[in-house]
Amino acid sequence: MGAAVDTVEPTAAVRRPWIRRFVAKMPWTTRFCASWLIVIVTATVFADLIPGLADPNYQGFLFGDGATNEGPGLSHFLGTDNNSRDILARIVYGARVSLTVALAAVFMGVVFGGFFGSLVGFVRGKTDSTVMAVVDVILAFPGLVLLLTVVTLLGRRDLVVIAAVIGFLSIPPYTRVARANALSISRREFVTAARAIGTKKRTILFREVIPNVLPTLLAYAMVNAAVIILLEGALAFLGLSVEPPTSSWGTMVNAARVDLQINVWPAVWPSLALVFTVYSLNNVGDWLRRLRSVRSAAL
Amino acid sequence: MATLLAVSFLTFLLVNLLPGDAINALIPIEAQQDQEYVAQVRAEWGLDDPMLVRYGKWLGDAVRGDLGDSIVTSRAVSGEIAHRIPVTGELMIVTVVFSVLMAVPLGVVSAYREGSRIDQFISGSAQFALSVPGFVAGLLFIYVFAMKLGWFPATGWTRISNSISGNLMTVTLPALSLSVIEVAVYARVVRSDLVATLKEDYILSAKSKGLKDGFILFRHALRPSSLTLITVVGLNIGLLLGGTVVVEFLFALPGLGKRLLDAIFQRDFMMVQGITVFVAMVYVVVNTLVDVVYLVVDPRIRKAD
Amino acid sequence: MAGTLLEVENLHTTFTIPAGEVKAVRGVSFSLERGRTLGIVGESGSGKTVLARSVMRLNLGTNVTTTGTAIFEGTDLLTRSPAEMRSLWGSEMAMVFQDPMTSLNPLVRVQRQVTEHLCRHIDLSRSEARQAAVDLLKEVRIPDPETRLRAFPHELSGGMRQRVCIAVALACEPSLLFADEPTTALDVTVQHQILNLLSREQTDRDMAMVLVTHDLGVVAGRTDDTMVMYAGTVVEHAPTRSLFADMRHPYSEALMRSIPRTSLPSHTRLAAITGRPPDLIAPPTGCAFSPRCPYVQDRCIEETPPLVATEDPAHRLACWTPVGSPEGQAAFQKNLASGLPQAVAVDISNPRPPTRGVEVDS
Amino acid sequence: MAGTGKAHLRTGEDVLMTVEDLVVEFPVGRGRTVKAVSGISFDIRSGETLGLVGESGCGKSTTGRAIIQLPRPTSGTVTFKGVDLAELSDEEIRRRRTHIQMIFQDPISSLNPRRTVGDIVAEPLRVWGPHDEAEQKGIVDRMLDAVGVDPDVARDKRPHEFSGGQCQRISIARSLVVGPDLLICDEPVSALDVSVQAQILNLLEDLKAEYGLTVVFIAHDLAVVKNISDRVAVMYLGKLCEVASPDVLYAEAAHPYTDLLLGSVPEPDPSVEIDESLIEGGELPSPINPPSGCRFRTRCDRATDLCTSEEPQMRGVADDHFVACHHPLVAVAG
Repeated sequence: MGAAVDTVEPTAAVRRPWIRRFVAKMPWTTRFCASWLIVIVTATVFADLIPGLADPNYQGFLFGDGATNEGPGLSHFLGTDNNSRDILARIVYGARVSLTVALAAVFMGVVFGGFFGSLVGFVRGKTDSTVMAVVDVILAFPGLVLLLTVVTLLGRRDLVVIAAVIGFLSIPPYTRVARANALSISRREFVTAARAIGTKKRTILFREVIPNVLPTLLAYAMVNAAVIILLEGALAFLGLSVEPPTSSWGTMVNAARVDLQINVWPAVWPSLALVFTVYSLNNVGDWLRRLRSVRSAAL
Repeated sequence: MATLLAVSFLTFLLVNLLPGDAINALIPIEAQQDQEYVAQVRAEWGLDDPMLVRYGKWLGDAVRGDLGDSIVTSRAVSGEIAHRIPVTGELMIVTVVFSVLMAVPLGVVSAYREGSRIDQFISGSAQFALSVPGFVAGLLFIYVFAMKLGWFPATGWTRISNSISGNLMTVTLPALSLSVIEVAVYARVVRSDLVATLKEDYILSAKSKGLKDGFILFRHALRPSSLTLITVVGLNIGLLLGGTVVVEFLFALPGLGKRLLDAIFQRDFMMVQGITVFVAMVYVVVNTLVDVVYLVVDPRIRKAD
Repeated sequence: MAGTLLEVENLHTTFTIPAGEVKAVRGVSFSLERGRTLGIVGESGSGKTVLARSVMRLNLGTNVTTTGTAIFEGTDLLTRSPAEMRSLWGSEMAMVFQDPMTSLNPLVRVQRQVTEHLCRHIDLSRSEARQAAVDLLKEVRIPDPETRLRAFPHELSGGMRQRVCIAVALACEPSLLFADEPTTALDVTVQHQILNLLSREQTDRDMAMVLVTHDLGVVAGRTDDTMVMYAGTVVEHAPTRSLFADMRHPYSEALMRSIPRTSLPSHTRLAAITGRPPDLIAPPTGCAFSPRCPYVQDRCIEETPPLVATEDPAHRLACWTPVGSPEGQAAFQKNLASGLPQAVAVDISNPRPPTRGVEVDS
Repeated sequence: MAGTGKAHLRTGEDVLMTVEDLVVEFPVGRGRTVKAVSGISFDIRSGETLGLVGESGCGKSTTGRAIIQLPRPTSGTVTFKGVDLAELSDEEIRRRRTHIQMIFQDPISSLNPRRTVGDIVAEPLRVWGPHDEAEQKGIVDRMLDAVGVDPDVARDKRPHEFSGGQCQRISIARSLVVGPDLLICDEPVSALDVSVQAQILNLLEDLKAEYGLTVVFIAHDLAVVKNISDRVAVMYLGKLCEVASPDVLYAEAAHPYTDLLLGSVPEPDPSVEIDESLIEGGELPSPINPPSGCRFRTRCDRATDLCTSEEPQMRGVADDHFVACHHPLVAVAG
């Protein structure tokens, strides 16, 4: 009689490819934002393949050299800056800087921060207090200040260094997020159940704890990537990001500031690119988070 | 306290270990031919001592409020900091006060009418504002309000002691530029927290007592929600300090951030060190204050401690 | 008997969620006289809490619609303006919630929570309000009320908190009190005290009370009438004594037989109800209990049985094949013979060795 | 020794586990400790179901976890098949995990939401073998089947697609897959609806018979405990009050606390007289600073000075009926 059983209904719904089901649920703004992100990622990756774009000085683009401070037009879609460089080309290359830095931050944050955070949240005790003390110290440096110091004193300011420094600085906040999550997950009964079965601690960490920390961490990564792009923008604006002539959106805005009275376009376009990219990341990130909270509320 | 000590030591370590010999800042390259002179200057600045010894000396002075002298201007670092605090301090206070005053009503309206058009509008705007960095907002404000309309000066600073109205004119645009993101952050925090609070049983219970919505909103719901706001404001101080660097640079304000930037470009390591430690101290103090406020506002924590 | 206080007719409440419309309450009618106690019993998802909140118009959110009528003291609550409802809440009708931990504001002292609505409904000075609060806490038997007034909720035990909640509800002498699972979050000895307190207050004040619970034991000794709910509908509604003496609906009976009781010997085999409660987005056609009912017939699946009076006019029932009736007996025998799992499962007169795996996914 | 005595402990070869003077304390800061369990002793025979009953905060769940050494008890012995678990190293404990398994209160929280049901039930096999995948699958399927979950439907789904009752079935399957001797059930049905609760209780009875399990059943619901147990131990504030077989205990409670508990259980029978006298709140004292002597004395109307000064020891009042009380409600035999 023990087998008085509930039936599990198989989902009768037609299984559409997950990507289409996913997109179908998006509001139109989010679709737009997601498309924009895809566009700039593609543009960045394939930038070198577009004829004329590979010129490090961004002088000629598609339709040849331009004059200084040209307005938007057919030969240079977004116009040229005060060094007669094509703005569209520079924006595409600037995207490369922004995205690389964001990627580095997310990667280092998720991998190292995620691991350390999950570890100390799971084992607690002395390891926990030590690691968190270090994290607190790094966080007590105001981000930008520490960055300024490190970047300047390193002397070299190419993309690798910038990405590495920002990536390193991203570890502590991820550690915090991961630890908080791992703490609450470790209190859940399935972790106790795993221990009661006799699973080794290391296996529990990798199989039970980390998979449950990751989704939260990835949702955080979306928002964090936006913050990092803003940070790189601010650094570049101060002249502390990648060294010219490599273009970066912040550098472009700063350079255009001088001639604001004459020609606003060189300031407008990179600003728009920056704002819209960050907005898209926030928008898609928020949407993913909402999706997740709906799902976890259904649990 | 331990955090501060660690911060100061790390700063010291960073500043001293990384390339870029301080001697370059002290003596022009041409003059460095004179080995004897260089050695003399090195001894004078204590550059020959082992790093730990120098750190010990510096720390001993620092606890007495002496952060050393700038190696570029030879003026006391602490004096320079004190001289520039009013600018950065005013900028930050105006920004935080203005942002909170703007954000709380927006967040409350948005949460109270969750899902309505007004909520969608406020939430959407906040999401957008969150994406506008200070330098873009600042540049926009300069272009519109200073260049086109001419209402405010584009750059510069008037001290309060010189002219109150002039001071207000110069603080408005920088503070506004910083506020764009801050308002968005706070409004989102207030909204999401209030939305959760309004779903609590005790709100339903207050409603079942026949209390008016406004009363419930402000007496019952807002207080628990304000706890998160306080925390976020505290944590954001660090980011805001970074933001002031950018805005001070853009508006050419004689603040701490601008000084730090200059010091970095000049390799004025004493100055960099002093300002960083000072800023870290502000951060730690603010967050301690947040904990204290928390203790006052939330009786549950008071008991647990 | 002072006549009818509350008359609910054909009440429907629906929640719109992304997955569809959840029909939480589906056509409930009942009436309650002044000074009487009605117990509403049901499992989670039966709609009992939603029903109570719908009548009180306390369903939060914009995705809820309630239709039907709920006549309270001569006027329909469902057509009242929010301001009119507000003047009724707390003064005429009050509610005690399930979890005293969450239904008191953690940041507000007990005194203000007990008196803030008093001051709104009746004009009271500060000292009068304080005195009123002390009296109320005494009334609900909270020792040392003066000290407790200054306490925050977290400084009180669960039982004390629920007493405070009751004091809050009683403050303005309501004529109708909804107690929504008031003791579910409490320990059994505390539950007993709280239920005694509620019963006494109800009698002393001649207040009508609706006691919502999942526990048949709670309604048994403390209510005049009992209403059994399943999947948003009332399946049986009768005076409590007559209901427990003669359970007519298969669901009521099954519920009764599935609970362990201290009066039965150890290792008494329980008659478990097979299957699981229906999906309220797409409830089954006919009787909602039919997929799990040992007495089910074709008619049960095709036609929804109405809630009608039995031989005893006070005992109302919604079933085509009631327990104890000849049609019910015949239906059960038929199902048993054909090996219908839910019928086999309740046939405890004929215990079999445990089988496993066989009845999966019937 | 300030324990509650061991008069109720039995000897003989069929005793599977004996817990003696078990103490569990947690630090809560400022040098204070919560005395969750303060020296309790009990034993369990092979094939027996021991019901551990008491209100929240009495230490019953802590006791259950201390038996499986998660966390380890502060002091006391847990002798399982002649070996004291408290003496073993972490690794030795880990190797013995298959012998004692546990089922938790919240069926949803006790399953990892990110893994499939097949995966969850197979996990113990991954640790202990057999390591052959086909063999594992066979065992998992048989186990799921035994707890009444269709393996073909459930295998590739995640826990959130199941109801609470089904999740509890799945976690029972996970516990039994390693073939334990002792199963500790920590409030396994209190999160479930009454109709589902009956299904799980019946299932546990069936599985117990089929797999020859010994069960420690922890619950706050007296009716549930009576239904499933062969022997019941009543706990109050970290101490044992009374031990007896359920039919005896519920018919003639000897401890005033047991009597209070039983009197508070709402019977689904309107003709049962309700004791209306209890309105005022007897409150559970703080486990940080429990009363001296008998811990129940602050709520007991029979309490005397003796109860304040001296802790009552467990003693027999009838055959296999033991009580720790200076003034029991029944005459002490012999």
